[in-house]
Amino acid sequence: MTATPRTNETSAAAERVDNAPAEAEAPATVEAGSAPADAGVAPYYGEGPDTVARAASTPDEEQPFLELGLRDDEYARIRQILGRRPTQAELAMYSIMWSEHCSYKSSKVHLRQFSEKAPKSDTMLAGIGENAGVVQISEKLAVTFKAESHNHPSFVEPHQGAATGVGGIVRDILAMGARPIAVMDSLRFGAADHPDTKRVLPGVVSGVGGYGNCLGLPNVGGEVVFDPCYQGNPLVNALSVGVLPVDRLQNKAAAGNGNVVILLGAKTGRDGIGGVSVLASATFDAGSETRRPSVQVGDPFMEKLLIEACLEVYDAGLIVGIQDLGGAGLTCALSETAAAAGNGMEINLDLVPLREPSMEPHEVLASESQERMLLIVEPAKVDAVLAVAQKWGVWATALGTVTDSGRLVITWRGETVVDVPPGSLADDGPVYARPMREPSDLILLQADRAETLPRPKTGDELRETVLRLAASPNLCDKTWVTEQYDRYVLGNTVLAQPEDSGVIRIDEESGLGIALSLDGNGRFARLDPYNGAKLALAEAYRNVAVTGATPVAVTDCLNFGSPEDPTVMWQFAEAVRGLADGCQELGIPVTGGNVSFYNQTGAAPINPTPVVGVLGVMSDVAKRVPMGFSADGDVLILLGQ
Amino acid sequence: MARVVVDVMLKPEILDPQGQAVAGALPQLGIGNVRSVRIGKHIEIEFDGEADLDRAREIADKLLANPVIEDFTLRVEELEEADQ
Amino acid sequence: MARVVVDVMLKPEILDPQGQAVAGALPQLGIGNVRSVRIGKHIEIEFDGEADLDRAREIADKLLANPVIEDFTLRVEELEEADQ
Amino acid sequence: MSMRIGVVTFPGSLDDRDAQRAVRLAGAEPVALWHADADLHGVDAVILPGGFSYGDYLRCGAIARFSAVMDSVIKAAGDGLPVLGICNGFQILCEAHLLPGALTRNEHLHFRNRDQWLRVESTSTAWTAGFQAGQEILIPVKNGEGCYVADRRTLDELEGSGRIVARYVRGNPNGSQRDIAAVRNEAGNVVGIMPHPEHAVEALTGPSVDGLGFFTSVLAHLGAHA
Ligand SMILES: Nc1ncnc2c1ncn2[C@@H]1O[C@H](COP(=O)(O)OP(=O)(O)O)[C@@H](O)[C@H]1O
Repeated sequence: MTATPRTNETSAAAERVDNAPAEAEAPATVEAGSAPADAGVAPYYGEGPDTVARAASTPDEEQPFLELGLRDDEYARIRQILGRRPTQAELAMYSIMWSEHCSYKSSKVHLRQFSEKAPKSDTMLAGIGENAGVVQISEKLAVTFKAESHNHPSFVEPHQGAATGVGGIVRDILAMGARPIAVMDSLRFGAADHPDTKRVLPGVVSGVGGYGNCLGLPNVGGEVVFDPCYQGNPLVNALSVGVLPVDRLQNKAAAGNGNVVILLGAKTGRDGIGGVSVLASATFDAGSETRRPSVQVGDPFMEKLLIEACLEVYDAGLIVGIQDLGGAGLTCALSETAAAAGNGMEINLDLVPLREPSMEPHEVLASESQERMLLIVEPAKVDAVLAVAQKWGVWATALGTVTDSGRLVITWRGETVVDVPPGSLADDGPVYARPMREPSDLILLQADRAETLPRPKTGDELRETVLRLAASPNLCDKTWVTEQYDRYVLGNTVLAQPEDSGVIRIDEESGLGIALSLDGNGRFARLDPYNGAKLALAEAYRNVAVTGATPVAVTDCLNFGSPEDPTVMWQFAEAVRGLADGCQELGIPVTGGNVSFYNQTGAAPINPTPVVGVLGVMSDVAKRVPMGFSADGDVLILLGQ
Repeated sequence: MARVVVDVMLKPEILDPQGQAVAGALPQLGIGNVRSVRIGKHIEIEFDGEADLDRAREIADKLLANPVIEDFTLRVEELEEADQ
Repeated sequence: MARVVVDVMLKPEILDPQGQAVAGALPQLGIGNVRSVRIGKHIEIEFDGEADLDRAREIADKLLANPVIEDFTLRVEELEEADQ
Repeated sequence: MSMRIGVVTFPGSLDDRDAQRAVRLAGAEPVALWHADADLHGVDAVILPGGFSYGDYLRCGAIARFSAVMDSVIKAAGDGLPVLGICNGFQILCEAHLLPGALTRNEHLHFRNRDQWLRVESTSTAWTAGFQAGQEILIPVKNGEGCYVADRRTLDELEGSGRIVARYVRGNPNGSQRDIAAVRNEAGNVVGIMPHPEHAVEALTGPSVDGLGFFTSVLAHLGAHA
């Protein structure tokens, strides 16, 4: 999930699928009825859903692909892949999966450097491309961590936007087989005294805190930065870290012909299907007004139950594959799991438990409802999985089966509305080498050097400067924020705020633990994105190192303006090159991260803001070095220039 | 002196985790015939003089409800009517 | 099908910091004629068949309100009446 | 034979494993109890841990109070079983009317997590007998709804009968009336406390090890009454 504008939607289909073997739901809610078959239905498309058969017979029907964010050539390619026009549901799925956010179409060519320049490592069990990077830290244990942005939603509805940002990154960690053990948050707002900051900041902080606290995850650090460039576009970057026994590592491949596809967790509603409403308005004359973009609302209690249920399922060895449902909902989970295994799937969309029975197939496929996971389960183990779900009070519904057809086939009310090669959605999206140009004002900015500023000359001036700095929003005490976060829960927090890094004990017996820091500096990156990215890396690396930990891995959240602006693209390319080079020099790999483009207000992009997280390992957390003076008479030594 | 009552509810399409949790707990109390529970806010604004519906609407709009996810209704209530 | 509405309010003698915070913010909006604001919960219970007032009272009594600090009122609402 | 202390897990309990760790560090055997299981498995005492049971959506502790295990806890508490409710557990004990009063939204309306000084005022409970009356201890507080309220008569009665177990000192983190941080029932076997003693049991992870006293106290109490 990120700040990129949402797109989406279409539908399609041909032929039918038959349905899923089993259906069970847990008693978490009272609202009855998981299958929408009994729904009072608004007429869809006049004569019914836009099926694959219909798409084949109406090749010239106009489709709102431009409104969904697809270009002419992208739409043409979809038609070529399918050999017909896409159905409405299919169009929705391509527009989602080929969006910047899901396909990384503008960033892919640059991000390759992270892998190319990464040092050889045999402790990296999963890297870029997985839900989160996984690093082995002892014979038996591994750690997984990742940062992600939820910028735009946090501007629209600060509390829920930030809350669901935390929820989303935690599910990524969970999907790797790990128990999430901590979160961090890096926040950027407009000017501290701007009236809208008063709306955004408290909401974001209560959202981050509310969700993390209710999940029982200690918050062990982060940043709060103010700069007018973030006024209309705050940055909410959340990091989560988890720990797993090495042999519990999960993957997302929907392997095994005949295996059952189970949706676990919350019901599906019209959350975050703003982009898709384009399709609604294209096909409905009346009533589409109520279908406007719907904010995603988080339910941390449901997520806590989901975590416990998943961990129990992992430990009992009940599943073949798992994927979290994030920004692109079922569309992404179904196509990625099938594509990762090179398999097909037959899914009966009628079985998805819905919050609103009147939802259309494209809405179900595009919904960003939170607190859901997709499981791939051998038929013999389905009952055991359903029993675990029942125990924890979360819904579990078999939606269909894995096939060897190589096609993702989705039916709705007995008709096939999607029939596509899953790889065309998940892996074969467009890739662009966008034009790049150094911003023309850069020379001027760089010429305006700090040396030209007046320096305090007298004791009074110096005193005044120090006081002004200490009181400035970017340097002042952050307790108002950090007090709203639980840093004690789980009982393994060794260092948290106000320390430079969070330090968490992993193994109570040996004292094995990890250190984490999350840092960025958009102002510096604006002046020099290459070195700005390196600087963020160096800061996080130093923060981890000074606790006594050995830095072992990097995650990042790359927050930039529009990639269609060549100067932004240049900033991005430079920052990626800087981060990749920095990691190469330090000898640690980037194991995962997130790109958030389109962070701008009108034509004005934010400062390029690469935020970098570094993970370190400590063999005995009792030896950690806290900051601050510990005893009278200690000697101060300044290292470096 | 009079009172304006504002009820603020999540829009129907927005997830209501509170209501869901309560609904889920009812079977434990032996109650099975409830289809759904939705939970919102009930706000009583007392004015110094007359009940001022326009002012109340302004307060609801700016402070009490979040228009992105919530709707509200307003009504004037006579003050004799005691609670409960 | 019908709905029972339960309004839960803090007892008058219990401090309501949320209501006070709203009341305290009103002068900033230029609103001076408000004497007090109290914030409680508005709960809508939908039953499978008829609105079951006795059940609703039982739910309110046991679960929705804490008698140590809260009072509640109940009423049946017809369902045609759409939200806001 | 070591004492067995049950720690209940409700859906949404978060500090249950921390409470188990504290029990272990105090020298007893932690026993995991499940909300849907009415069987207390013969434990010598019960801890209701912190967290957000059922999301704490309606009112903290309101739903958890109706779980199967609580029926047994309520009954056993009446028979003298030591019960400690921490944070959410305190809220559940109030909802179950094992303790008077209620916990409401913090006066400042925010969740607040800080290291908090308390003064132990009643040592005649199963959980605080090991402290000195008047002793000041430092343990973390973290809650959004920890503001203790009761009517004046109840408060006077609590005060008059020495049932205020601990008060906040050097600052009241949530607006609790009369700075109340912990109370007990008449018999002294049931204690509810808002701050988290289980987070102050190791020098490495807590602001102090003052919290350990609650868990060692109950062991001494059980030993004396065995
Ligand atoms: N949004 C946040 N979430 C969690 N912790 C934060 C956040 N912002 C700041 N902190 C923590 O507060 C402490 C002080 O932050 P800051 O003043 O930015 O210090 P520094 O400049 O040393 O990073 C640090 O421990 C930092 O991790």
